[in-house]
Amino acid sequence: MDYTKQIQEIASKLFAEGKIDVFVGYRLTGFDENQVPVLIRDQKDVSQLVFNDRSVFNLVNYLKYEHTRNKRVGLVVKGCDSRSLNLLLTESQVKRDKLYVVGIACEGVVDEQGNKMQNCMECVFPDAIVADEMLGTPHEVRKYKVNADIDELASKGLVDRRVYFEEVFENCIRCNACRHSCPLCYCAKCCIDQETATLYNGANTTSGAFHALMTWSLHLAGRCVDCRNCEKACPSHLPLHLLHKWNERVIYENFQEHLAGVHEGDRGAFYKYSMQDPDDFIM
Amino acid sequence: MEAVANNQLVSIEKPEIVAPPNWEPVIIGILCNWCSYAGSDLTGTSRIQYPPNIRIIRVPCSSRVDPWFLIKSLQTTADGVLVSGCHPGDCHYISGNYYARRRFLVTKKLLNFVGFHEDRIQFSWVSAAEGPKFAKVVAKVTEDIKKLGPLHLYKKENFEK
Amino acid sequence: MARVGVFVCFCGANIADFVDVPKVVEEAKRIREVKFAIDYKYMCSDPGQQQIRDAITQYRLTSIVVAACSPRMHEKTFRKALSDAGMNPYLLEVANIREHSSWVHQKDKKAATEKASDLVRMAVAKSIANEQLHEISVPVTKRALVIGGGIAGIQAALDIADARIPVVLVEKSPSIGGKMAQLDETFPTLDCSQCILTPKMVDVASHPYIELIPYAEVLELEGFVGNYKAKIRKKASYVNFKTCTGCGTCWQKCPVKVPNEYNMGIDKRKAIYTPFPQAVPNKPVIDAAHCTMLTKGKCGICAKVCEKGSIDYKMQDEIIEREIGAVVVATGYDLWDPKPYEEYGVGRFKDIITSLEFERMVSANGPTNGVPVRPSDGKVPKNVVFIKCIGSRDEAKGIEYCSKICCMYTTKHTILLHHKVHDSHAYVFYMDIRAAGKGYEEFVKKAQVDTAATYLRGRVSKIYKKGDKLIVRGEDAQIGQVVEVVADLVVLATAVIPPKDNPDLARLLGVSYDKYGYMSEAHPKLRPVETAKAGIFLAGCTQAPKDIPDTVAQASACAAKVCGIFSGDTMKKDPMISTVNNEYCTGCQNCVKVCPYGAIVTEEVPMGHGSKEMRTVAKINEGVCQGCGSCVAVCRSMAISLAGFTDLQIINEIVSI
Amino acid sequence: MKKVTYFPGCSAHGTSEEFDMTVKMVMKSLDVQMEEIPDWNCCGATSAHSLSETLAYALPLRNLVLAEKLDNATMAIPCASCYQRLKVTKVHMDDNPELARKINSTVIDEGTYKGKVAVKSMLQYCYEDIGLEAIKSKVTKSLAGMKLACYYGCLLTRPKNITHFDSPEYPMSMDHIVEALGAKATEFDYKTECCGASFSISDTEVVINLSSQILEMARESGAHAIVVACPLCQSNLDMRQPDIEKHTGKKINLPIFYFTQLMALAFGMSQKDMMFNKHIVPVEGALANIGKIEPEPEKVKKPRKAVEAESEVE
Repeated sequence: MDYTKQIQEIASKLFAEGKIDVFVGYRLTGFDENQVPVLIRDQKDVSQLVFNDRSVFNLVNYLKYEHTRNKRVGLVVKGCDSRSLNLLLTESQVKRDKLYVVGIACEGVVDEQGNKMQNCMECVFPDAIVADEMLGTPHEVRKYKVNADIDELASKGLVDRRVYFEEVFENCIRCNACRHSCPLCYCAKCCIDQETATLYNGANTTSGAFHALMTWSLHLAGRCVDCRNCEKACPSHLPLHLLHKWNERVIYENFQEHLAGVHEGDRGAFYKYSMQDPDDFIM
Repeated sequence: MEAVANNQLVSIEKPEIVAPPNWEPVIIGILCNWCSYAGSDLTGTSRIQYPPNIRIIRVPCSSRVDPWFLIKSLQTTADGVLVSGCHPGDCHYISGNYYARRRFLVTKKLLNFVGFHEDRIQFSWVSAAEGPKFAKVVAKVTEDIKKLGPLHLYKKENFEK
Repeated sequence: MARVGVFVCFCGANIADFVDVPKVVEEAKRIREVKFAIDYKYMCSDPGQQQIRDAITQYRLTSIVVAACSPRMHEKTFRKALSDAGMNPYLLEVANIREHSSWVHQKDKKAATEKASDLVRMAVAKSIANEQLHEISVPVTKRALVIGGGIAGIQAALDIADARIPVVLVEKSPSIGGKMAQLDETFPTLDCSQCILTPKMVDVASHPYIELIPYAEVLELEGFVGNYKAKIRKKASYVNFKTCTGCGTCWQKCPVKVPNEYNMGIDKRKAIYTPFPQAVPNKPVIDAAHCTMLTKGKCGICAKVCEKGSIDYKMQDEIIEREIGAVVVATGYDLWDPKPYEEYGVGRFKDIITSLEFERMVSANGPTNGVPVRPSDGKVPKNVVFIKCIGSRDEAKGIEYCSKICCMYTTKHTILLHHKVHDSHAYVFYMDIRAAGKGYEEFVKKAQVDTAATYLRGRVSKIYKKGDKLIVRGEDAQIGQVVEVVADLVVLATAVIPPKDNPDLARLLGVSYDKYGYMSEAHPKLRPVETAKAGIFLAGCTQAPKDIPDTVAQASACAAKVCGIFSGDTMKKDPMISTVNNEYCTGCQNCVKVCPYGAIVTEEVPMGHGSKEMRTVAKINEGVCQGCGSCVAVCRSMAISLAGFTDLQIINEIVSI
Repeated sequence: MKKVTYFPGCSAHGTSEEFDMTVKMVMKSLDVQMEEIPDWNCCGATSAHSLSETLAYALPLRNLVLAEKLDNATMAIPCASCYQRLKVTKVHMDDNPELARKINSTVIDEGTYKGKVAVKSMLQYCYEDIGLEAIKSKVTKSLAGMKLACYYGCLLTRPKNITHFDSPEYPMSMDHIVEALGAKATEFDYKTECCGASFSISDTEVVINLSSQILEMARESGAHAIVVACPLCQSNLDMRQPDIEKHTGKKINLPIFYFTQLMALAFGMSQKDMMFNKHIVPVEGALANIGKIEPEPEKVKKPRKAVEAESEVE
């Protein structure tokens, strides 16, 4: 999977036609084969752009910052990224007519060690759902399946899970990198930082991390697209996807197989309801 | 789903701290104004007795209950939480409890996933006419939580009253 | 620093017997913010309230906690006490130590006392976060919209207009009158329907406070109680009502014949027509689907014969707008199509008719001049079988509910048959006779004696043809045998159903409706004429099947409700509603999606102070918001807060236990 | 060439041999290949479902499981009782997978039930899958002149939520088929009335009473014969006719045809193969009407203005 040339051509053409002000893509770090996001503002810089299976980050995140706000943006999205873009469109955070989206039919990306990312192996929508132009061969329809690690953890005892997560929350340093890297965390002021929430608990403690991460994962429940920007950003290497994937599984299995960002206009599982929703857990 | 998840998640939370003698759990009851709060008032006017551990908070509708309240409760004062609203279809605000129901399920499962026993958070539909049911629900929740013992998980110990 | 006053009530012995009240006061005094605490025998009594008033001024209290009975009981009383002392009434919190403590923990005084103390502490914590709130006043447009010009709409419009409030009455068909105009006589008094209805119709047309818009429909309703804006489409009538004198030359000369809806298609009307002779307004309209001038461009006779030149073939639909403050929905009912009753041969046998067809036949101004005839051969029937509950109470073929009026009108029909055809005999197959109402049972009894009709309790299983007669086979459950009746005519009492477009209208108005399509009232017993949407009321069969007296009563009730809304220039509203903090709002509009009342809209605000760049934020419409808090819980950025139940107030309660 | 799975049922090898025979002839001429279910068993009608629920489901289920091995989309059943049992079983099994598993376990040796074969009566198969046009195209000897009352009996179209075929009270599919053959279907109100077949042995008087009404109504409708699609209807109405005539003292003389017999007749096949000799009521009188076309009676002028949907110009 290498679309470097195509993407350079597309970006160059877009600049030449004056269709975009900025292009969000990937460039090499300069010291190894890994990549970092880059914002290209001029046609002469497009040669920096690359795209291959090391293009891991979800660039949709960059739509929430001032560099791109109210500008005409060209953007590369993989399948998972496009779902988060879909949610941003639905939640009126970006305007479709200001975007030029290069969609990728993604073959899966690899981590820094060169191993295929776990979320790519379980990916349900590898092809970009929102796109003006598609690169790559579209995939056949895949079926949702529960992650193996979720299954494993869920099948452990309650005490084991408690011990496991106690360690997770203990190791959280409340740096909020997860939040900053998440394309769907675009609030002007995060609720965790607001006075009401901090009044009784703002401290960097296990308890505070529990409170912050629980609230965060519930705000992403039914919306998280499993792009794993948060995990890549986390300096403590916390397995944050476990919380999201667990919620995703509960929601998928209980609420008419809901998956986040698949349909335009679908805000997430908490913003709709069905008469058939499970009721047996309520007395 | 219920069957699978429940099978996997059944295991007893072992109290690490043995409950001190005469320990009584604190249970927070968040009740919607139109059905469950009225139902709990009816329990009172009918003089139906139930365990005194529950502390009731009134909200307009079960849809007002942010999952965050439940997290906050468990993290600070409560050993268990009961949220109660109108029966499906009876919501005073037309559809509030349908939205709430979804959030409740996910919250319950998530807290269970990270190590809270299922019985720490319970939900019920109690109508304004179901005074006896409210007493039964409270008795059950209290009994469940007494069995589990005090909650210490993620408690903020130096909390200022 | 907050200064809270705590007032603990004995409630006679109700609280004091099971809760150690002085101890609760003592505990309350230990709370830092509590500057004053006292107990009293009856806090709700005037001396009790006086203590609160006195303490407020004496101790400069900033919020008040009353520990007594349920807030559902006396919250208003104590709020008034605060008000009287010059304090904002919403600074009150009630700790419910009676229903939630003394009455339910009567065996354990210690625990009950502890719990009461906790409840007081929670209330104190909450009250610290209480804010001064003020009743919201919403301006009111004093004009009512009545949708539907049947007897319900007519009555509501007249009652509202008589209170000197302007009314816009919108009717779908060319004339008001509705189903009642099709009836001959009405049960249980056998008043002539036309004689009691037409004067009211004329009143509507001539009332200075009523604007009658016939041949029109409501397209859109936006806004909220007191401030609605309705878009109404006036369908093209192709006749200039201003110049038309209603002389009738046009329809006499019109060559196109169309089945007459008013007479259930038994006879024909013309393509230019007034629905019936007493129509109001008594001006003709052109039926565009059938007029050959409009469909094929040939004819034009009506325009030629009209002396006033009122015919305008080029007329277009017109959309008008009216600002209104309240709506009465009175769209009436339809009748169920009995086609699924194939075992009766419905559709194959011409001599099976519906009750409304029978009603038109026996009506003095009907197509057969008041004499019932067999549609197959025009002969006057001698043996007539009436079958009740066609579609009603029939889960398999029709609907589950009882249509309520069929028992009575079938009884009426046996009388009318007896009057019109003296040597006739009526057979009535029935499931039950439901004659609950003033004079109803007496009416049925008298009819049974006078007409000597044969009442057979049981369902009809089959109707078949033998020669020119219909053989009706059914069960007579009282003798436990199958009976067969040789009938000349069979009359089916078909079920009452809501009009087909009721759900569409309900959605347009933002009103909920049930599985059948009837619009739903706010509460089945205590708010039977209101909908859950403030300012929209229901009259007549649009809510459920009803007879004329009930319909008129409900219409008048609607009028009273509308007049209530319009009693002042503004409306007062509880201030416990949501507000948006624009600074934090991201404009994701999840709140818009979950609001059950459509109370949330969006607005554009500058990006920052003085910025030209705009961004979208949510905006709550004060008049519509009912304060459920759905929006608050879905607002991830915590930009919305619900007055009286803010996050801070609830968290304060949680952490103070 | 169409293919269809065939479940003959026990009566096809006994009282209704002529039905079985003509079905095979007609299908062959319509270019439909019939594959009989190998090793089929009793459908369990009446006796099984009045005794044991499990047995009542298990017997038809075995047939359904066997039918799935043939790999045809549809199964056609001439006998209305067999059809009823198999269809009821299919619907209940499809609606309730739990029950299906339970019942399937009793006949698991034959395989697992998947629910992929549609169950249809022979009438339904002819009407829906073959179609009137195909039938019409094969007619070489029109039955014009013949007036027929189509009798469906109780089970072919009922209950509606099981059969999902035609109207439960006034079906018309067979009427359309005989009209496609050139004959005239009379307006017959008793087409779904009970013939009393289940009392055939235990209380003959009930049968005589009920069947006589059916026959009388058919006669009154002007029919020369009755057409049926069920072996029980046929045997009941045919066999009991002499008794009924004796009982009521009225001559009826209505032969009872299977609709496939008439199809075969109209398709120009030899009368010998149709086994008319097995009929109790002689058929010759009725068949003699073929070709005798009566002039249409003049329409009676309606005294009252009729209700018409379209507008008319005077």
